[in-house]
Amino acid sequence: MTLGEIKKSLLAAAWFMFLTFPIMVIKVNTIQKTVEWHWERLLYVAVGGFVFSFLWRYFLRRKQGGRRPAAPVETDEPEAVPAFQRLIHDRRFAMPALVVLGLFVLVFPYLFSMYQVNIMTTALIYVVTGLGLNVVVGVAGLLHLGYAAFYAVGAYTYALLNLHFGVSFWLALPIGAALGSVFAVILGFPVLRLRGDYLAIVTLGFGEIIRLVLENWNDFSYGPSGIANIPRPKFFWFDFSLEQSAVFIYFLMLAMVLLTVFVTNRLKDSRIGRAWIALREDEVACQAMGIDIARTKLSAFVMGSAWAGMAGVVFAAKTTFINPASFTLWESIVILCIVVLGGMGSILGVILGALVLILLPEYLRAFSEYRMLIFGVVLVVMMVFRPGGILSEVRRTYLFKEGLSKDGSLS
Amino acid sequence: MKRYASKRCLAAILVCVAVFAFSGVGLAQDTIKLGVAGAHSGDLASYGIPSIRAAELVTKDINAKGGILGKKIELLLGDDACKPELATNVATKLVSDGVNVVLGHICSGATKAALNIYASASIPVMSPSATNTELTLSGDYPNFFRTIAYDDLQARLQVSFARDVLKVKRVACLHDKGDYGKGQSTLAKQFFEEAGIEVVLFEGVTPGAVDYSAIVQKIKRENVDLVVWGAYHPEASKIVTLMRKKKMDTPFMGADGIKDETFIKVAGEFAEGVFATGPRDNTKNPLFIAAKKAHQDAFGEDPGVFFPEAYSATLALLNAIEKAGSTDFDAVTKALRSEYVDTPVGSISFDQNGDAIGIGFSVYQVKNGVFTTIQ
Amino acid sequence: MEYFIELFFSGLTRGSIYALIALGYTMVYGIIQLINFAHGEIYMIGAFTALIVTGVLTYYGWPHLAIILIAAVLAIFYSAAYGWTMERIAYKPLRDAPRLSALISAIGASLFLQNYVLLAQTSDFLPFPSLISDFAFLDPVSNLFGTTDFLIYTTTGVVMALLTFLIKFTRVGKAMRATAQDRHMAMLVGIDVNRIISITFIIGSATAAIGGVLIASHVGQINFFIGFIAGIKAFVAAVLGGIGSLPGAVLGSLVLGWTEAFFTGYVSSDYEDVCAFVILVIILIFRPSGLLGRSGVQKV
Amino acid sequence: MQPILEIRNLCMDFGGLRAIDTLDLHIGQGEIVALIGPNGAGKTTVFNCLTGIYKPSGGEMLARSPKTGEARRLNGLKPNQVTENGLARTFQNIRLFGSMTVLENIMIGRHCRTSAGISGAIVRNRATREEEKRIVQDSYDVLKKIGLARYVNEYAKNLPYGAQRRLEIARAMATDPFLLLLDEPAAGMNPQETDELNELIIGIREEAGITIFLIEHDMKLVMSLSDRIYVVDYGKKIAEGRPEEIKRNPAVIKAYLGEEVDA
Repeated sequence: MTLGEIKKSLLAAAWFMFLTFPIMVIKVNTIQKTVEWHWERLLYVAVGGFVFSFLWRYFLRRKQGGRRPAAPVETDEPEAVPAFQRLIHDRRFAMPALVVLGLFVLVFPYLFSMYQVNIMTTALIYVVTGLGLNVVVGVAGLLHLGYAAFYAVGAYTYALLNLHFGVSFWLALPIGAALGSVFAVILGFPVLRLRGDYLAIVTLGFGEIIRLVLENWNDFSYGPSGIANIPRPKFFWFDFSLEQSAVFIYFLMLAMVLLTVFVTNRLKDSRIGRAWIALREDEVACQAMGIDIARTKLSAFVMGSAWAGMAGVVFAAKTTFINPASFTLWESIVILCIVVLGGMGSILGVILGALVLILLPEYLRAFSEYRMLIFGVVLVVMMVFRPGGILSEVRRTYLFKEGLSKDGSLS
Repeated sequence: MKRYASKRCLAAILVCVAVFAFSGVGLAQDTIKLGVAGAHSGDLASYGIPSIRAAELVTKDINAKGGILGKKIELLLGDDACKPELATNVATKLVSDGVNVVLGHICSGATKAALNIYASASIPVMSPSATNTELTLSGDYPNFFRTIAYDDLQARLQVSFARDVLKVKRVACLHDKGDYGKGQSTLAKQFFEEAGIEVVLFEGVTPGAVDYSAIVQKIKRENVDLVVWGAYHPEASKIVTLMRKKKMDTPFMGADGIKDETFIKVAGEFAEGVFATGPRDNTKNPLFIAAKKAHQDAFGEDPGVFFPEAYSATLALLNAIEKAGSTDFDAVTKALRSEYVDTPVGSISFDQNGDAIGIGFSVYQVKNGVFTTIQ
Repeated sequence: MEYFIELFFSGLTRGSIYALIALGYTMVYGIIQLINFAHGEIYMIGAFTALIVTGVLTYYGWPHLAIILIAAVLAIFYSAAYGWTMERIAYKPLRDAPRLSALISAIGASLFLQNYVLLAQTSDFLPFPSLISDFAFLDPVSNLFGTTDFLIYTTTGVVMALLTFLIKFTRVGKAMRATAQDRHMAMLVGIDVNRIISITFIIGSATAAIGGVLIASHVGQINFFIGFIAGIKAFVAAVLGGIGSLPGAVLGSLVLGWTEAFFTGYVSSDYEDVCAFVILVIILIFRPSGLLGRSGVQKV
Repeated sequence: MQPILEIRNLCMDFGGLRAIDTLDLHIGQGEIVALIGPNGAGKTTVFNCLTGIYKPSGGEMLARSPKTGEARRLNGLKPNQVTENGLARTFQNIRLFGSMTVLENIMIGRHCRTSAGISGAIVRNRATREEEKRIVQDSYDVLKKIGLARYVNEYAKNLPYGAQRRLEIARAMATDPFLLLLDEPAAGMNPQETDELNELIIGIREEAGITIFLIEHDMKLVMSLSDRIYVVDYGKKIAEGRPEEIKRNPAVIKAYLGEEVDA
């Protein structure tokens, strides 16, 4: 802690005091025509600013110190991966941890209150949507800002089919997925040739169009007042009590998460999955290597949207009430945050991202009004110090019998 | 490496368990738990926060007098940001935490989503602000009560006033595409048409839009006798201001969403002459005056919207528990339906549907910068 | 025809408002290819600063003209300061990170600023004092547009002209264009890229503040959430016009404004946003880089 | 013998700028042909037109597969279709898939010669499993041929520069081309790496029978490697012929050294 450091932090503190002065200190009420002065807040800002700038620079230095220039590969040294990441790829750790985790997850609903089960189910729904969006954004690199629309398609599919035709949850599940895909194709054909942020804005527009239509077309969607009393899922002919139903949906979601993980994991190292990643890495090179990028993009889009549709059906069944307010742009942004914060392309990362981002605000209820503020800070801090997300994608390695030293090369 | 790994593993599991055990463990009942649920954050926070304050003031009062049934009142807050899916989480949280009664939720949609969770746990719920007609009249929610009259009544009052007093022939019904606004406007349109008045415009404007002059020009072209606004005051003040600036003197009428001091303060001189329906004037009610004063003392400002309703709902709920002598669902709801209680919105009880008896709507007009009862 | 003209000016007002915000958006985007989600929040901070300053000065009875000047200057200054600080904290460390990470950081910053104002001030709508008295000479056309509309039109024009001049003809502007083209190359030829990016943020934020003050006095009320909605619309407008292009931002904003106004006027305001987004999608399908965006041949 | 690649009257305009001007060119099976010219002469543009990245403003491009002898017009094909037709390219500025492993980069090259879809990937039926096995094996074989087998599981972005250049060639090879378009393969290489590259390119021609069309600035490499050379300047062909002819061609010397030097 040198003098220079202290000076820098003092400067930062002074700057923050100055910066926050009007908004923090003066509270004007133009209705009552009153002015309040909160000088004490200036002190908080000063102390906070000082500490913050100290920690900030300390961690920034640590981050930069840790990032050495790309190690020369000739040394055959594995790339420096974080300890945690190495740990989870270590079978000796991963297997017992998986067993313990599996057991914990199975007994979870019997150990904790219904509230815990409920928010865990919500988090699991986000795990599924996060993994779905991960295919589009994380793996194929298509920035998609209208994902909630496909989620809405699923939810309204179940709600409306049930209302008009009494379609059961189990039938609605595949229909929701199918309709999600159909909408993805409708959107995908015209827009997928757009690049980067243009694609982002068109998907955003599409998401808003779906929401606004749901909001305005009362005859079809019952407008902003939504659809109530959507039945919870039944298991064959058992009728559950509310509490049993919560547990049932929890296990249902758990099964869906497993299915999603299974599918995305298989896709990750498949011919199509590799094409998606190549698309993300370099569109031009990808096309030059003989990959039909239009079809590849569309397949990623459809795949991701199918999961959104399916998750939407469960969402409607869990909440029993839906209206367009649940499918705003903000919802799409939250799911995008899950993917990026968790680690683009990394399945485990996205799962962790969903759990953190959805459970964090719930557990932050203790800080009630500060929770969204903290949420914003967490997003910024996470991105600054771990821009790649919690876990980064790890590619599969292949072993060859003949050993790596023998290379019958041409040169 | 191996030892290290297993240690890390153990630590990770411990952390997990600790996190999940963090909350949700039931406590012994030595207090009466009043849940307060609604939008406490997000863009609709200003409708939810007054209800927290109302509940705080009432419980502070009652606890200072020793509580009810010998128990103190404890508040449990739940923020649903007016989102149905969060409302169900809030509801299960409150149920898990063992609430006895709930004040809330604020928005009709969130209330609908949450209600059957409370119902299955036999918890009475009373909203100060959810006006959706179905909530009481559909009969689907036997545990639901409210201290605000429902949309139907208000729309009928608007229509009869427009027909009998203003004698209008052509009206424009506008709303904000929201749950409350569109519902209210749809009812108004229906009753206008039943009364033989032509609704020439029925449209939603986008809340938060930066300019409404296009819709104002459209109103002007349609040459209507009355503009009926169904939603909240921020957009209403923008529209009425633009109308007056464009020298249109078409009367403007809103519902309880604009019957708020803020509307007059924001629209200023342009608010003059605007009609609004809203809960009956209680400003002379001593309890209302006292509640307002308590709010000013505690928070240094005038209470926000739905504060009197929330204050009254809290009083009604706690009174019913006291009269019932327990927090048993049947006893409490019976007390709610049979006992009258004096509140800032008048002496009220509840009917079979859960709607308050003894409250009503009046028509106001802005005169010299204040809402004045005219009918 | 009269109705058409009335709607034309309604659209012009909307479009000019979007343009005031979109200009800053597009500048920042042009230089670091970042969708600065928090730009709308800077605009909101500008409006709040102006509100607070006028509130305080009115309370102490200052003369009207002085209040207007001080409020405007402070709003611009503070917005620029917030923009600069935000860039330093939330974006600069992410310069070499994946672009999506910077986007998430921007979303975080936006959320933080919203809630910061919500907590420090209030969640209610506050009336924004009407500082500018109506111009008498506009009275004959008051059915078409009012004083604030007039000010918004002129300011938008002036701001666009100034920014275009700045970018085309000044040293800083040249450095900005160089940085936008190729940051590493710019660095090699001796441009202090970090400084240029900071300056871009400061200028972008200052235009947002001008927008904030004008729009707030036009709308007449503000709360902490105004930035989000306006920001999204401005972003759409900027992309529509071709993101990175200043005239494009203005053109895109006007197209958006007119689309909304005419659709509201002749069809229904229920679907005005749907129509706006449909137009956006159609334009981007036929002109994938926006109206005035460079559809330049990609370098291989 | 008929040429496997024929370009007739190729033109490419960017706005008012004519980047390629009525270029004629042909390549026969098994040749190594170089395209040289000063910077900005339009060499890479020729490649971009050939591979479908640019749409030429005029002219004809024909490719004739040596196996089937069928001619195919390249105009209007998308890049991936060009690759499917047996032309594969590398890029001047290396464009690898950095976050994928070396082997996976090669496996991408096999994409257009395989067919498994989403459902196959999920179910992992027998056909998919076998195809996948084949992809891995074929890709590994390519790696061995190019001499990158020891990097097999490294991330492409972590490879040394020379190896990245070779990986690009390997990736293009994996698409089973009959014509390989190399855009400045030796750029940035040291003399030793360049020598190795020289051997590699000859090896590719000799062992795999692939025809090579390359753009290169390293004259030593070009002269020792090429059977024939085309020279372009300002989008126009100014000379063609065997290396020794080109060396003596006054137009070429002028283009390279400028007017003022007396050739």
